[in-house]
Amino acid sequence: MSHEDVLNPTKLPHDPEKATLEGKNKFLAFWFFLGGETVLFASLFGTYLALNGSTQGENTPEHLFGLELVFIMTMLLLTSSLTSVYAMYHMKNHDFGKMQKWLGITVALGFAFLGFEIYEFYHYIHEYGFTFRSSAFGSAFYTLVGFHGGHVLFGLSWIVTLMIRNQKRGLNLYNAPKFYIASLYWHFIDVVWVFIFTVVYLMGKVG
Amino acid sequence: MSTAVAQKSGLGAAIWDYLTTVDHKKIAHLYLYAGGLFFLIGGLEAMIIRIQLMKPDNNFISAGLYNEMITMHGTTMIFLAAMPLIFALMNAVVPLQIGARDVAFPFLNSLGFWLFLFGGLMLNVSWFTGGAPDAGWTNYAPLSTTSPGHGVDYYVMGLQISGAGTLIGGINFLVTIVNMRAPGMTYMRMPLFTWSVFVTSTLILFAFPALTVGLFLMMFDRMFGSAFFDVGLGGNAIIWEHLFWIFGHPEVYILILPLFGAFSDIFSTFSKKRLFGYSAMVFATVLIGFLGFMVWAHHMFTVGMGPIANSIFAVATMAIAVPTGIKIFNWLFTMWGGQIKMTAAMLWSVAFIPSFTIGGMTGVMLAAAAADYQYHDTYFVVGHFHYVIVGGVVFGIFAALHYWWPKMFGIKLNEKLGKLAFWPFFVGFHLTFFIQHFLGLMGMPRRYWVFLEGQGLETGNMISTVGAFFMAIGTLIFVYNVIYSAKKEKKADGDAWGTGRTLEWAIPSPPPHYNFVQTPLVRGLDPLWVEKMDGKEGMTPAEPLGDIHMPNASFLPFMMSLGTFIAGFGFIYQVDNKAWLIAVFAGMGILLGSMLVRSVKDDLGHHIHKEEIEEDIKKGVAK
Amino acid sequence: MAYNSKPAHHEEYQRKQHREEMKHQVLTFALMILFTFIAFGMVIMEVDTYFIIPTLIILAIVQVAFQLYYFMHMKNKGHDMPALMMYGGAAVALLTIITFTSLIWW
Amino acid sequence: MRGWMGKFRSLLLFSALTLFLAGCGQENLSALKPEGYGAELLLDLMLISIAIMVFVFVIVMAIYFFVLVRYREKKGQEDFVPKQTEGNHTLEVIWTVIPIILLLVLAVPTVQATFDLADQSSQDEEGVLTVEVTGNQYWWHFNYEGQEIATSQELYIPVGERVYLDMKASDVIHSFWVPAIAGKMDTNPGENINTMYLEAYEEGVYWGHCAELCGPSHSLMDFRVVAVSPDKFEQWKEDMQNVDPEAEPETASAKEGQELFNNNCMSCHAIGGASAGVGPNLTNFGNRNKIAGILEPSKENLVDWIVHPDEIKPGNKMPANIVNKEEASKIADYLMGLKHTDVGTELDSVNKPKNDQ
Ligand code: HEA
Ligand code: HEA
Ligand SMILES: [Cu+2]
Repeated sequence: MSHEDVLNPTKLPHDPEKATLEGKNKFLAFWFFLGGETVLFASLFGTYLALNGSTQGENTPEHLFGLELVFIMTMLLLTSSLTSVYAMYHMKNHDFGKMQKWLGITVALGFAFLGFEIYEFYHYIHEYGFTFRSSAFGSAFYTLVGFHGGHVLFGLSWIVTLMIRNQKRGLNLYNAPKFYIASLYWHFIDVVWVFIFTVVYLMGKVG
Repeated sequence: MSTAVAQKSGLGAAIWDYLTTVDHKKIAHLYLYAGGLFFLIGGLEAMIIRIQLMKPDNNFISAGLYNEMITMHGTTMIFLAAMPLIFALMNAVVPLQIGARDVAFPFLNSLGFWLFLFGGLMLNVSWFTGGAPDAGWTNYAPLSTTSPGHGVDYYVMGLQISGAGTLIGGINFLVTIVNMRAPGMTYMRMPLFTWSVFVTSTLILFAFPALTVGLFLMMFDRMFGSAFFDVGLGGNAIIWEHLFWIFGHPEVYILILPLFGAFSDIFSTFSKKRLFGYSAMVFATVLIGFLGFMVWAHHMFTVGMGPIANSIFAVATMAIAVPTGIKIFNWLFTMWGGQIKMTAAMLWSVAFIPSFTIGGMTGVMLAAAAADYQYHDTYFVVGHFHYVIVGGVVFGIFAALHYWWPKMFGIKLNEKLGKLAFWPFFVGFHLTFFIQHFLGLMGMPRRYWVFLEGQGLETGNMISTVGAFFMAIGTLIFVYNVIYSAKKEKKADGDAWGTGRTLEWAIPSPPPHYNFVQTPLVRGLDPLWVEKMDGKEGMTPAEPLGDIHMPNASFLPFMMSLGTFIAGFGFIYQVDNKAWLIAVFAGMGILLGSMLVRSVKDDLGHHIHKEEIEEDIKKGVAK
Repeated sequence: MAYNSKPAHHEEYQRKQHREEMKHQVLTFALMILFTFIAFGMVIMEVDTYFIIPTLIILAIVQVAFQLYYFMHMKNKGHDMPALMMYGGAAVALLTIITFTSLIWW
Repeated sequence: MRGWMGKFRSLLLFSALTLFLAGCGQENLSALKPEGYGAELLLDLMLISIAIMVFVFVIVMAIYFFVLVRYREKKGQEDFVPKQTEGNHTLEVIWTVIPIILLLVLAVPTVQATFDLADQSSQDEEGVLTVEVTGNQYWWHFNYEGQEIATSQELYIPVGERVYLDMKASDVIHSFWVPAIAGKMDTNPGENINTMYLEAYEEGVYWGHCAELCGPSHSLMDFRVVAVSPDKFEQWKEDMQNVDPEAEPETASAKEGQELFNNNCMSCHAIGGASAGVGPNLTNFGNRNKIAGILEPSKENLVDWIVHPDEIKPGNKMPANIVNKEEASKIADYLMGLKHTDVGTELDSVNKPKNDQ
């Protein structure tokens, strides 16, 4: 396949993200990476669960967490997962404009989520004096949730970069795999969040 | 954009070429040079350890320095010598064995190497900045979290950086093997080396994240005041042990499996026989990988997990003897009825069998949980793991290097010198480590700076030290062989040993940088052998002669790794002085900036034109 | 290239397929939202602890399966290797979690 | 379990192995010369495993040498192409099943021994002794629960009785190991208490090591277990309970030493039943087998230690140069005179085991 075919294909195939060998490789590699990420987050969750009760007598999960905020954050992130599915839907239909639009919405939701998360941390630190150094529980909490937040931030920067870079030239066989795996990443972030809101917040509230 | 790799000449150009190369064969060279150097450094550290333990109450080095020495010896040997040397072999061989022109992600391949190198440099810089890490290669908390100075910080950052490189490499090889196989190369026709690299890469994928997390927690505790391992604030030191061993046990199979694969290829090549029980071998490899994840706590029998957990992990550990035994017997029966040619590569392989079997057996003895209450943290364990690591991994690396050297460099290593290096190493190896089992049982714990006089440990330690000197002699002869052969040996054939069976032997030694002029069609297990037996000269091509698409060289991997290196120092020293945060930001800036460049600048590779290839064929450098 | 010469009705068929799939996705989403409501609702209503924890976990796992199989297409063909590696990761993850919840506090 | 294994041991192979291994190491230090219940149980387990390993190894080596000798390439036959055998199912089943059986044979006693050594059923019984063991950088502390007895570096136990140890660490992880009597167990910092038991068969002074890397002086963190008959042990207990920390020493120098000791050292050390402080409890110091766990008990060594502990045990927490050499000499006089009990002194010191070879 010539470079011309890749960058300016006369017609996009039905699965543009997997039409080239590079695309197939990226697709597979990214899934494998997610397999590794699963272990990474499992280690963090494990640590969190092990240190869950080590609050040094103050700022227990029940006492700290407010469910309203978490619920809003969950809705934001879940919805952003759907919007990114829409984006990929349009990619498969070769409608670049609509794809960008849906990605835009995804990013906006993601930023809103991140904003709330930052607010949440700020709140804990200033209202409760609950920090990374307060107790083993504090360390574990901020590390687990913060790692997820870091993933969100990275995902957002990635998607935004892709959107800007390809704004003018539209979809091709070179960038389609990139969009696709960025959206996989985004879903994975949601997967992790599902466990975070369940294990950290809901189970924390239950006690 | 369609020129081949820069054709400049001169040293500067050669260095630039290596700094920017994405060619798996050159990256293999880089891994070999770096890994080899670290092996010598680790070996030197081992010699210092042995000299210190030559006699009782010795004062050759101080107690603190001794702890730094063992820590750096273990860490260097495992992460900076054995793993990179294995990656050298993987890079040199896997794409050739599956009939591919490169790995799936040449750019990432180069990134993986540079990350490893900068991580390794970082660890070793600690010698010159006030003390190396000193809490053992296992770095148990709270000894590590309370270790004064910055030694342990170097351990954390160095391993984090090189670990990232390894993880990237692992994913790369997985995808390469899944997606890049030549037509006809089904999974059950893959050479055993490729198979074991596949399983190894899977282990890397699932094992390294645990280490990554462990190192992050350690970093947060040491540098940012968190309390994961600080009992005073409710932390728990055992979390580190679990994370480390969840990584650590699979790690030992990451070390040995690729060499199991290499031995399989070597035994069958030099016995002129197909591998006995191929499917069983594949199955055993997968099974070892699988079981490897369920046994980590056998390193923690004395931690106090209770009899139930200890028993479960004991039995699970013993189970691994079964697939490993299958392998041992299949190797023996590969040779059975064959025609054994005792080359240097074969000599190392043949020596591996009894050595590794002994090591494996002491492993099973260690797995008997209760008995481990006596063995644990004694020289018995040191004896065990050097038997499997030196007798398995190091012998394997030597065997594989002799075997694939012609493919990597176009010349064979001198056979006479090869055998001359073998004997002192082999004898020295058994001298050094066999006696250590007894030392352990006689009451000598490991990681002991001195042993006291009058405890009956003198003779054993002396023998052990003498053995180490023999190993040093063997190593030095090998190094000499490398230099000697580079000067004296003549160019090797494509099928350098004449009995090659797998695809790498179907192309010239060394191969052109696009490897295969035409992707070969694979018609069975041991594809080259199949063709030879059909009376054919080489492989049947699976595609017409045409332009070849190749990736572009890039300097970005080097820059990205440099960025992490700089940021690493920043993290370490910001504890003392916040001004070092500048280094953190600068390093991260370089890293993220390079990533940005990589993602916005299209890099589609280039094509090598048919005419150039035809030219190469005429010159005889391509086939 | 081969894919350039696909007939037009094939294109139409593909689009229809995609629309069909999208409908499933929206349905999946609705279920996920529902599950989330149930999960939060149970906690707010302080359902009995012995019952609630396993239920929460099951709900989370089902939600995650939805994400993986529908949103990330793991159910589609060509996903054998991804699925294999995700199972592998999940298995190691499970072992890790079991360890950290049972073995650490002796 | 010891019953049938006792018979097992008398098998020829075992006797040979035992004989061979018994040549190894010192009676009061070697895991191969068990003098206690745990060590004996574990040696039996080791012997079973060694027997299995030797058996397998012999078979592997037999095939190995046969193959290497028989199938070497012979001159003039370089072109011969051997038959390309694919495999052999029967063989493969054999070398899968036999190892499984052998491993089961090993697994059963392994699990039995593991549970046996974790058995704590008698710990709460009347009259069963429990000692609280604390690992510190780089010394060991022993607190006799409910007895108001505390010692450091030397653990006295009655022969033939199970003594339970509740173990923890005050700083980093250590590991308590007395090879000749029992296996080892880690001492962890924090709330977790590990428990193991010691049961010595014969009187003697047994050598113990720290087995978990704990800092520069890890290799110098030795201790001793003094096993004495139950009668003597009762005597010892009584002596220890009646220690008068304030007791006047006899010589003038020692008196001055006491004064100096009380002013300079008592903030860390203790004499009598007090539990662990920052430094070791020095009760009965004059009768110790070693100073600081490793030095021969001479006044000279003690003075060196008091003035420069850092040079003898790098990284340890006792400050150097608190007192000058002269003062140290007086303190040494005082400490060497701290002989609170005679029990155990009749046992030879470590390097010459009491139980003659
Ligand atoms: C390449 C590296 C490598 C390999 C392959 C192995 C292989 C094995 N290891 Fe080893 N091990 C290490 C490297 C390795 N190990 C290291 C580095 C440490 C120490 C880490 C540290 O603390 O610093 C260690 C420590 C270690 C311990 C912890 C000891 C302790 O700290 O107290 C244990 C305990 O179970 C153990 C067991 C085993 C077993 C059962 C195998 C098995 O896989 C072996 C299987 C092979 C055979 C058994 C031989 C062939 C089989 C047959 C011929 C069939 C018939 C056999 C029988 C029926 C027995 N190892
Ligand atoms: C791949 C892994 C690997 C390899 C190959 C080796 C190889 C060797 N090891 Fe190592 N070892 C470990 C991994 C390895 N080791 C680990 C993980 C530990 C545990 C650390 C810990 O407790 O934390 C350990 C611990 C360890 C100890 C125990 C220390 C202690 O507990 O106190 C000892 C003691 O004898 C030892 C000895 C040796 C020797 C003699 C070799 C020999 O085989 C080395 C042979 C090589 C040479 C002799 C090189 C010769 C070359 C020169 C001398 C020239 C040098 C020139 C230049 C640099 C220019 N090792
Ligand atoms: Cu292991």
